[in-house]
Amino acid sequence: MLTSNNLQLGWRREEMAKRTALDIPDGSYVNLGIGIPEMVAQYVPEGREVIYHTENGLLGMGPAPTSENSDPDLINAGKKAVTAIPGACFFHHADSFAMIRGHHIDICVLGAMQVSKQGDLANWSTGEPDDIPAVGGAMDLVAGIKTIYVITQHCTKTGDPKLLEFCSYPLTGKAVVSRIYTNLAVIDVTSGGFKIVELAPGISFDYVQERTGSKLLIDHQYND
Amino acid sequence: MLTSNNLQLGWRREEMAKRTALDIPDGSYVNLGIGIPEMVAQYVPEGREVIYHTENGLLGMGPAPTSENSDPDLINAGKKAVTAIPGACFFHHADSFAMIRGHHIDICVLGAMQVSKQGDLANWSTGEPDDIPAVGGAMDLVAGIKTIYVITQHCTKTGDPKLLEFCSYPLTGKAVVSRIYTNLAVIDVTSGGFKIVELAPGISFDYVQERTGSKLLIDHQYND
Amino acid sequence: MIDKRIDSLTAAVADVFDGATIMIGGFGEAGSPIELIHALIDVRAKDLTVINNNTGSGHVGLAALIENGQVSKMICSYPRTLGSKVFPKLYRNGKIELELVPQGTLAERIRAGGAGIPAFFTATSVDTPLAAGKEHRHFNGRNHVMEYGLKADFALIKCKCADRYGNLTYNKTARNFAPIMAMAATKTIVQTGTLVEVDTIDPEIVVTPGIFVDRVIAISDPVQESKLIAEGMSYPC
Amino acid sequence: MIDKRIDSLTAAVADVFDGATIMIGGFGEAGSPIELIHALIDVRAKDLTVINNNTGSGHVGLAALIENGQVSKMICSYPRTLGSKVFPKLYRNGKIELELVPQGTLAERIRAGGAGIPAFFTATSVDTPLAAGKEHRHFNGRNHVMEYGLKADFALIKCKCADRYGNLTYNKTARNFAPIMAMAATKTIVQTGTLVEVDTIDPEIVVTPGIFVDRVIAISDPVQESKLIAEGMSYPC
Repeated sequence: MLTSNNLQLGWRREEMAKRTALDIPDGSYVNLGIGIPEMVAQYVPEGREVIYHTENGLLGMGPAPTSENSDPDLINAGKKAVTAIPGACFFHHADSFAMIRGHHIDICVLGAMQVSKQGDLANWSTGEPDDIPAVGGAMDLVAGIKTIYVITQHCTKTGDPKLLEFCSYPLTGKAVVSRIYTNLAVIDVTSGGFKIVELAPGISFDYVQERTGSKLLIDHQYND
Repeated sequence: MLTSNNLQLGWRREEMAKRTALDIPDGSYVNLGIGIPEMVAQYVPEGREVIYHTENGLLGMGPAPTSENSDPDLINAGKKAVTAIPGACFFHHADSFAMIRGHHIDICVLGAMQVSKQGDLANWSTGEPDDIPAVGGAMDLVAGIKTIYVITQHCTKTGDPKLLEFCSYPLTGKAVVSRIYTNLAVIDVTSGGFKIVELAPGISFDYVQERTGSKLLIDHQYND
Repeated sequence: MIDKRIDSLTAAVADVFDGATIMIGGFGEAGSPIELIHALIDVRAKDLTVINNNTGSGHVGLAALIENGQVSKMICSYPRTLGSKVFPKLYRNGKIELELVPQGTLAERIRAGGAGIPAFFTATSVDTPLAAGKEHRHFNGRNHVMEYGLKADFALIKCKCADRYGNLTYNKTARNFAPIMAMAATKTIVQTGTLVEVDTIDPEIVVTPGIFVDRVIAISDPVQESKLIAEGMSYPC
Repeated sequence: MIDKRIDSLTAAVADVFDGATIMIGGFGEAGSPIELIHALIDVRAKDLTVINNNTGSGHVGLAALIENGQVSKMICSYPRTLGSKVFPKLYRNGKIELELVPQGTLAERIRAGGAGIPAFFTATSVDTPLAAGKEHRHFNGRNHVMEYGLKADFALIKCKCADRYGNLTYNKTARNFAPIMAMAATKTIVQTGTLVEVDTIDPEIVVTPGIFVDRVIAISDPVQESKLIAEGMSYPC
């Protein structure tokens, strides 16, 4: 067990969100999960237009409102107040999940409790006997959206790795994650396992490997 | 074979429609098929409000328009120009057939080629080799709507009975018809077979029986 | 004449019987028909199966209905919202049953129930514990589970504007489950912010056609769940 | 920037490939995207499978596409409309394939295709020749057949009003199949009566959200099929 799991090392939450936003192409339809994923919307690079879907029934979700224009009937999937951009539209839940299940959303960014080297995701339940299971739309999102990005701290609060050979928690979906953005690195899920495509400033391959529960590969640009 | 099949005997088309309209309760949601069934809307008794559904996407269908207010985008399932009443609404085909399949429409009035004594309906194809099969919404209507009324001439143009022991044409649905309104009588489909509940003025039981391909029962009010 | 307007909350829900299955609209407090839920507490129907995305917050609305011991089973996707205290306690004590359904599968099951589709296949939940015991089948090389249409005896929903035919429009994301629940229930009971004349709502913008609605009651100034919770309110008080 | 507007009819359909499956909106002439269909005749894609409720009338629009030998298979519910002359002749001569689908099943199959549902069960067509060879199954004591979701490579549809995001509204019963076809096609190509700025359409009344739309072309004064037929027109003339 590692003695230090300083979360200030590597990227901060905002930087993780910003790094993720770089990988979202102009014109994408994107669903953002609760937590750090929500912050991605603030960092879309200049010149790109991205449309955000929130599964409770809005396409064209805008930023949080000021207190005057807040409406308890206008919220996102995390039940936080949001706004609607010009060109937005509202629809009911079956139509909203038709967008998800029917492969119409391009990218989904989610949080994670665990990710396995084959891209299995666990983010809804610890499976503990007294856990109140709550799944929300997570299983629909990973089953229906082709590109699933995960943003997560590299380790748990107690310093345990979240990137593993196999998930020990109940799965949200099997082989669904494409890329993981942690505070330490950007990591692709490949047929050979986890592969580092970018390291956070000041973070070494070995440092990340020590905090990862599966062998890491590295993109050739870091390989010398 | 009967030598005379004078269609002027018994009820005229308008009278058949009018008689049918008597059996549609206040507040019903009704789908009317093409032909004589369409005429039923004109004869709703005073004091009753009935809402008409046309499966191409309108609830609250009104009468035919005058030539000035006709719109080629406002038509019924028979592709004829119609109007929309105040309180009408438009919707797409999947929602429209959800109303049908989900048992939300109370009554459907259809035409028939043949009806069997157990209520089987044939109204979409003669099954002849050179027939172009065309079913439209007929099978959805009979499968999804509990009360199916049929309005039809009692016999074909060549004098053959349309009410039979078994349909010889391909079925639209099995055991779906509740009541039949012909030019000669109102006939219920019962567990014992066809049962006359009303005879057209001047028409005798025997006259109808001679033109029917299955044994007729009679309601006790005519039975003495 | 077709007139679905009703003017007593208690009368609106008076025929909800013990053991009924009830769909309740809303996603969190957005779209929650809180006055109708409180009326249901007043009429005391019990042993209810309730279908809602969540399990309510604080001690008002759906949480109060559960706390009042009227609900024996919840069918939902996310039973532990922030501020959800009532359900977790009862669940841990084995006092309430839970059928956990992924949110999109829940929506599609309700829509199927309303559209006369008894069952359908979806890839959602395959390879997870929520697919356990379900029939699996491959289509286009991918595994799917069979899910059943979901119906209810009653739906309680909230809308923005209604007419006497029961045509409805909604406000923003408060629409959520209401249109599909209206389709899937034998009796659909609606609380509306405004009641308008029958020729007021443009036929092009009706979201829920009146055919799916049975009763409409105007609640022009509904209470706001989060405000009640912030004030520490409970129902019945 | 998201801008789905396009200004050439030919460019709008240029990538329709031989052998493609194409959904074409419309119920009779209401909602028929006749300018897009004529553009498809111009670009000469062939061996097409076309999904439409009917088979066109006269010698324009869909009937002309069929008459021009570009369609090898029709999936529809009612191939013999009044005025439908082209299809019956080809069908009787074995020159075109027909998959006859009940209208509601057709609509639901398209909706399922768009919603990611590979298959569902319906009671429609049970005990009829159209259920022959289909998998049957009892639910709630009633027999049902299994039907498959239907997708397409392209959808050609017509709407009343559109913006550059592809948000659409329709005119009256011209809506018919368009919203579900837009969902079920890989590329959805729309002809619209009006193109408006992105903040013009009220978010509450959008019928087809832009996510389902790929290209929008303004045809402000579309020809009317029945008028062309009355004038004895044919395409290409």
